[in-house]
Amino acid sequence: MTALLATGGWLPVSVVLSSFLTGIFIFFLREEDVLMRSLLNLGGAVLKVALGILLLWGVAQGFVYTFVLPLGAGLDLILFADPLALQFVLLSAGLWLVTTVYAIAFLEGSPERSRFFGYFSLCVTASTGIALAGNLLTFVIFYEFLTLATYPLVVHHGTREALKAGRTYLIYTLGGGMLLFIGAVWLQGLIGPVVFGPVPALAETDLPRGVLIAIFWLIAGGLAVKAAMVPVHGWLPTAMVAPAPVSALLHAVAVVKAGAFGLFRLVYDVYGIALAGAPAMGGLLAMLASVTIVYGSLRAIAESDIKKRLAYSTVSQLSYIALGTALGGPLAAVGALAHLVHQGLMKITLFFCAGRLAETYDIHNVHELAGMGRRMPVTMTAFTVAALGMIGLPPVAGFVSKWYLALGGLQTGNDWVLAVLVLSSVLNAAYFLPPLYVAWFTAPPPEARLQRRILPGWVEWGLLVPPVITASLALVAGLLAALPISPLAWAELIVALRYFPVTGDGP
Amino acid sequence: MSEAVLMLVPTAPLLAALAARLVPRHGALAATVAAVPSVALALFPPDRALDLPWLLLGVELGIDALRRPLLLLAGCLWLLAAVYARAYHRADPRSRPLFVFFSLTMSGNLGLVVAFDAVTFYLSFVLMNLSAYGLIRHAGNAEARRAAKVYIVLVIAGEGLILPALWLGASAADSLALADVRAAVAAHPLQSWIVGLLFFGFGIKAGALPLHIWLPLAHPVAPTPASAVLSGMMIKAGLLAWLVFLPLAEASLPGWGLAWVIFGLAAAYYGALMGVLQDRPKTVLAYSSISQMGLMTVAVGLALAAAPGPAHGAEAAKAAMMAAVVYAVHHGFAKGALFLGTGLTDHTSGRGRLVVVALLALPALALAGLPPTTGLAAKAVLKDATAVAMPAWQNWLDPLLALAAVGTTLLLARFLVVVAGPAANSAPGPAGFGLWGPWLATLAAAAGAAWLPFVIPAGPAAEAFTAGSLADAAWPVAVGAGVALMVWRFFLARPRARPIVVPAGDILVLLEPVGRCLEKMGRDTVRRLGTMDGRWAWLGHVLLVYVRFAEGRLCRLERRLASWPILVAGFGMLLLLVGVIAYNGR
Amino acid sequence: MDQADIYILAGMALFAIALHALAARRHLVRKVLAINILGGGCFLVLIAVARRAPGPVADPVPHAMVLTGIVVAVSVTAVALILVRRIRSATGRTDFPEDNRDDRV
Amino acid sequence: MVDTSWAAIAVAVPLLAALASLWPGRWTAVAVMAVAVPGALLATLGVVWTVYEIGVYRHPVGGWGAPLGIDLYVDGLAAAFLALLAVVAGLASLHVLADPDVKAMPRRRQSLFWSLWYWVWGALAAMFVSGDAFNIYVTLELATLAGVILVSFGHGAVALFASLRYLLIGTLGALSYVLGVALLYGATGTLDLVLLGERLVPGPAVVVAAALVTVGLAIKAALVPLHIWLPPAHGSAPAGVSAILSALVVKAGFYLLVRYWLGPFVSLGDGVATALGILGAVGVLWGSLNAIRQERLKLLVAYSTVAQVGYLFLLFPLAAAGGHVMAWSGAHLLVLSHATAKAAAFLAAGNILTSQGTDHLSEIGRASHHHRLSLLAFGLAGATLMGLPPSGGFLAKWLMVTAAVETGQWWWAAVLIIGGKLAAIYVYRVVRLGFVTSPMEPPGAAGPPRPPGLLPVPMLTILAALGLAVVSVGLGFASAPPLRLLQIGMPAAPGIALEPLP
Repeated sequence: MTALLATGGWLPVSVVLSSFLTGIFIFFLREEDVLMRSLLNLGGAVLKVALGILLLWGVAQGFVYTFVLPLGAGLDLILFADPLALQFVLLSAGLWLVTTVYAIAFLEGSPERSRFFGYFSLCVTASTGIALAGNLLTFVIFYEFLTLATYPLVVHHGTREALKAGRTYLIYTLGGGMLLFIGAVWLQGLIGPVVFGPVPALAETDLPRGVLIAIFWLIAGGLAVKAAMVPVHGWLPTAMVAPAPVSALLHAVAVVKAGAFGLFRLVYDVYGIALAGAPAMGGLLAMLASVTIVYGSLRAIAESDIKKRLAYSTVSQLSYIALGTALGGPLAAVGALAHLVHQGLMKITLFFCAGRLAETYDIHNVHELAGMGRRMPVTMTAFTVAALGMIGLPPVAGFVSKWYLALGGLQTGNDWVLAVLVLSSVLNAAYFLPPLYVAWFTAPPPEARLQRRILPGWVEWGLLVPPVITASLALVAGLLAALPISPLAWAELIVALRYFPVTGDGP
Repeated sequence: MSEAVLMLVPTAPLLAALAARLVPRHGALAATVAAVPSVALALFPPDRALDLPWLLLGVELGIDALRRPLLLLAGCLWLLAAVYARAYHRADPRSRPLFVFFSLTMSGNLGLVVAFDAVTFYLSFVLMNLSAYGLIRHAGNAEARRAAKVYIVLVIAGEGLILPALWLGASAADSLALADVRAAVAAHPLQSWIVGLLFFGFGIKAGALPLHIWLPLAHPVAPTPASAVLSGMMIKAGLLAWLVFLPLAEASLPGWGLAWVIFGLAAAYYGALMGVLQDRPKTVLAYSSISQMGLMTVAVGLALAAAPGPAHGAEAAKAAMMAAVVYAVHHGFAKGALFLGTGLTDHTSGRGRLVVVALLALPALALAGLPPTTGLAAKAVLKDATAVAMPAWQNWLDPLLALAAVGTTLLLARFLVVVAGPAANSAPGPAGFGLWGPWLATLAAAAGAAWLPFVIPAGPAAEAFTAGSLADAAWPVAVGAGVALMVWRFFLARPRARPIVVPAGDILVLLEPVGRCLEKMGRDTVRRLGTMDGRWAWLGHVLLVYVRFAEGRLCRLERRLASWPILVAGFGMLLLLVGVIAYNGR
Repeated sequence: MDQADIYILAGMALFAIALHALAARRHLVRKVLAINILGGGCFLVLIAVARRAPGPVADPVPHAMVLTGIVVAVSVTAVALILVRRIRSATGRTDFPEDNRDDRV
Repeated sequence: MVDTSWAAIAVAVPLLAALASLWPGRWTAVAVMAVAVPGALLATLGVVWTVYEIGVYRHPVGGWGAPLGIDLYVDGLAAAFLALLAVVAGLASLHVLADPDVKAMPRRRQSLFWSLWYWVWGALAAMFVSGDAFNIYVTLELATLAGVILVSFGHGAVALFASLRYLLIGTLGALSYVLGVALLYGATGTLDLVLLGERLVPGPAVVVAAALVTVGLAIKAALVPLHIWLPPAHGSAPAGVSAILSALVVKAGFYLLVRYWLGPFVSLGDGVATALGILGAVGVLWGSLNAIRQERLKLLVAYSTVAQVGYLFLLFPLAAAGGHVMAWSGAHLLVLSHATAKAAAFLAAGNILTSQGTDHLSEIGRASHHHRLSLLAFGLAGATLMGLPPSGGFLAKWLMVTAAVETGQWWWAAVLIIGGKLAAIYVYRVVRLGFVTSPMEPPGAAGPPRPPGLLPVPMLTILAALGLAVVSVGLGFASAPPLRLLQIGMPAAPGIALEPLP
């Protein structure tokens, strides 16, 4: 076993391929092959999680996994597993598994499911690829691949509105991809291959400062699009026309996190915090993130459509990660990375619940939630846990990351961060408490006005279990944050490697 | 391993909440059982703190001299309130959510008492605050909704103030232990900010003056057992928070101490004044709580200001802190008894009601400080604390405190009058042992608990009974009673006399329009923000028109390129171009 | 300037004239003819180039090229004429739509 | 000693197949294909292997040797183009074999079609391995001639006009080229490209010759503004024909320009390289803008070719400025990936056209479900056209932009990037159709029935399109072998050390 684990790069590759091959197979399945498709889906998802855990175990044993595919002309496609990559891999893979269960139930009986699940698998392939990318080129490849694989999911319904949203999505993300591309090629043209590793690629550079700043903002600008930072956040709320599992996994986790994850790589692994912490780079980015946090919250208050509100909440919450990354300092970085996981768990729960509400009672608006606490207590409990976590209340995970971000802000002398966090918490409360209030404290409308859709039993379970699992995880991640296996502890490990590098090989 | 039982203090009520959700019939029973560990631990405290480094960011629970009396108070009150609630809510169709919220609130309330670290304290505080929303909102009528709304807005505002203070403290301390945080605050460059944030943030819970507005609204609408714990123990959470977060006994802050004292005295007088002008018993009691909390605020102020000096400062501050705690215990039990009794008046009539009112006079007098009640002892302790902590203030503070006692007497006289008056609502049913039993137990506890050696040290307890202090304590009561009698006799007893009544929440009436206006403005702003994306649509249109125009040109040009003369001309031009360039370049 | 140069220039002039015809003449057959003249110009140049070889004998390689070129030109002309006929029979037209201002497709 | 005759076989196989195809009958077509396609692939593999083994080499056909006989000149570039030809033409042959339009022709026309088909193939193969300026002319003209007739197999008078226009303009280009070659021969006395480079003394005649050669080849490569013959011809030809015309025949013009301008004409300076780059850049913008406004799918794809060819011309200024290895690798990887992608796009468009009888974009959306796989193929090809990863187009653009950055000529990078975005617009216009919920077919779990008025599309045609699309995307990952191949015999720019071959 150990010998098997020690062998090179097959493991990261198979992590990526496990969903890719599944996706390709699924494309060719006929629409009515439900069982086969579901088995493939779940099998791929379970396999991916298993491989991810294997990878985790191997890395914990001190093995280094690197897969290099030379592309010629000095370019390489590199997949490697460092702790940071693993965190994102396990997040994507784990949530993919849960979302797959949910999606199978959610899309029961709807058309074009083979197409849907095919692209769904490709999306996760892309996000694990992003996670495992070992150099900038590989990152760019998978980053753009993600755009392509997501578009079909956004326009899945094929309605005029969906197509319009898809167009908006493409305009933003391809624009962002263009910036990223320019920045990446420029940088690579100047300093050669940019490999992610313990030492930042630009650690010892003599490039002119203006060029460094320009490249930083090109790349960060490209990443900010997917991370939905103001003013390039516009695609995210419109993309909410996609089916709920898509909103849940992609717009809460995979796509947006790809941007946030990329920002972390950029700041820590390409520029190095010593360089990227400059006011013109990290400082400005932190400001931008702060503006986004507040602006997203304000917009969320204005939306009464549940999914849109959640979308703007994502806009706001995502920038916590960007903020923590940009602030520099170990505590802020820990907060950012912990939030990467925590926000994923909480937001996916919220979207799961929103999807279930829409599917069962055709509820799309906050005002329609009346009495739902009594009718769907479990769903609403999960929703409540996640929403409270979003506000940043203990013991849900969101509190932990917010706590570290605040301490990180103080640690780096950016006391204004406290004001941003407090303001955002209050605004979060302002848009998350009303739905909770309506659901738990108001009477439901008469039965006649609210028809519960009759769904097959397994569909009900399929829609119910995933949010319960993710909500529990969000709770546990907060409750047991001090345990060495928590997302927080893992984030601390990742940050420790960057701030207090140990000599010797292997993490 | 006895300290492991500490874990049960917050978790037993959580399990009770779960039980109340699953087995609604036994919600009250579960809540009762859940309070038992706290009472037991208060009586037989473990000698070590419980360290749970794996939980949250590292949890530490424990009981010290400061917390033990409060834990006793909290445990007893919650226990008795739960027993009381069992009978009180027997016929309530919405008892299931009530007991869920009841138990959750209990968990938070008890948890924060035993919390030794900042995160656990904050977690419990939040849990208590949010769950109490369900208690206040329970009746579901317009009044309850209004009270709950005011409450939750203030709670959220409070969180916003507390969090940065915690962050600043924890960041400076590099530790979450409350002791470290306190030490860090004592030496923090932003100390004024932190102390200010703490004052207002926790002041909301403690009913400090301009932030008290939710209390008179919330207490009357909450179910009686909930009001009892709300007033008896939950508002003490704010006090405890001050005691554990402020750098008491670590640094001397006379300025802030004075502010605390002034705010406290103001609350004491203002609460009495506004309370007298109320006409509902529970509202009067709420104002009484505000007034009494004012006195405890004074004690905190004394601790904060305690003159520095080798060894002396710390001791002085500790004395003042203990004074606040003793007062809290005394007030908690008395107020609990008052609330529960008030609830009982709704369920009794005739003779039974008379008995209730008569018995209610006992805790009322205790609050006023009449000998030989716990009130006397509490006031004596407070006075001693003044002498030890800030001798310089003694000559003006003592008379002012005595004057406050006059106000308290007046207020409680008003309460007795109001509660003896016609019942507000028709009695839902006769009160059985289910209500009487816990109430009488509360009365007994109010009379006895404060005398426990770990609450009031033997010294002050004995001292309270010296002749001088007896007289000191008695005259304000007498004066108050006299004034009350006079007012009643010469003013209110006349036919067609109408007492002046101030609406509950006093300045809230003024604030509410402002709040509504702000809310509307906020909504409008946010809505405008929502339509802002549309503002850019014209740009898109202009672009579109331009693109169409350009497309027209494009089509024409491409068609022209396709004609033969132009093609051949292009061929020739290109030949020329390449030729010339190559000729120059060779 | 020797004789060969004159031939070369003449060939190029022929090329230019044919170009003009290709542009200016609308009838399809005329365009085909223009292409043929274009080819003629090229061949003339090639022959002239052959003449410039040192020694008494002309360079045979350009001759071979001209021969090949003629074959190609014949094929092109044949195919072009077939296409012209088919256009005629399909549409009744003998010019390109883009050359006819009245009925552009 | 490695046998060097594979190159001759690679040329001979399609030419023999062209002859054999003249025997009419469907079985002839199948049988010829069964032999010719694997044969050509095998021969190409042989060529590639030989180049890997011994590097650049010459093969004297029939043992005569230059200057009397014909020498085949094979370097990495030629081998790569041969391989491209074999893959694209091979897969396109599958498409043609199953194409209902071709099957509907009378038997004799079918056999003529097949014969011409292999004729184009053979002519191109001969051109790629030709080291002789005049042979190039002959093969160029043969390919054009056969292509013209194949275009005329398309529907209606538009196809006839298009093919005649293609013939006339193409011949103008070829004759311009041959005139240039005549002058070159006059100046140097040789037709061999390598010797030509050695003997070339820049003078007025050489300059005129270079101009004639360049512009003549630019016509073949559809460089703006000499591109106007291309869209109607490619837009109206049968799908398979459009595919090889766009993928290969147009590239032939570019291939020869590379041979000349990175070969004998280097001594004429960088100016022309820059001019070619500028024209290429104009072509990128012009072609893309025109593609965006097309209403017919095949015309859209055709204009996209105009745009994509424009990218290739950026090689000249980039290589001239010293970004040699990167630009060379990038441009030729772009050739490979664009050729496969464009062929896939045309085959997909052809499938849609065959099935629905129209390729108007507004109509396609109404039966999108029916065209799902074709649109998928188009989408994959589109990724390459846009230059999005993971596709060969992406890597190619990455290399070319790197070359631009390294040589400090950011404006060429801007062209590449803006072109990519414009490509995204026109590709998007098509791809979105695949997701329209179509009113013609009610969605259902059991799969919608074929809407009335749609002809079935043979699976083979779809697979051919998909296969080409997958190759074009796969080039993004498997780019190392072709790039290594391309660098064998790469003309060295002054002062640039070549990467050592492993």
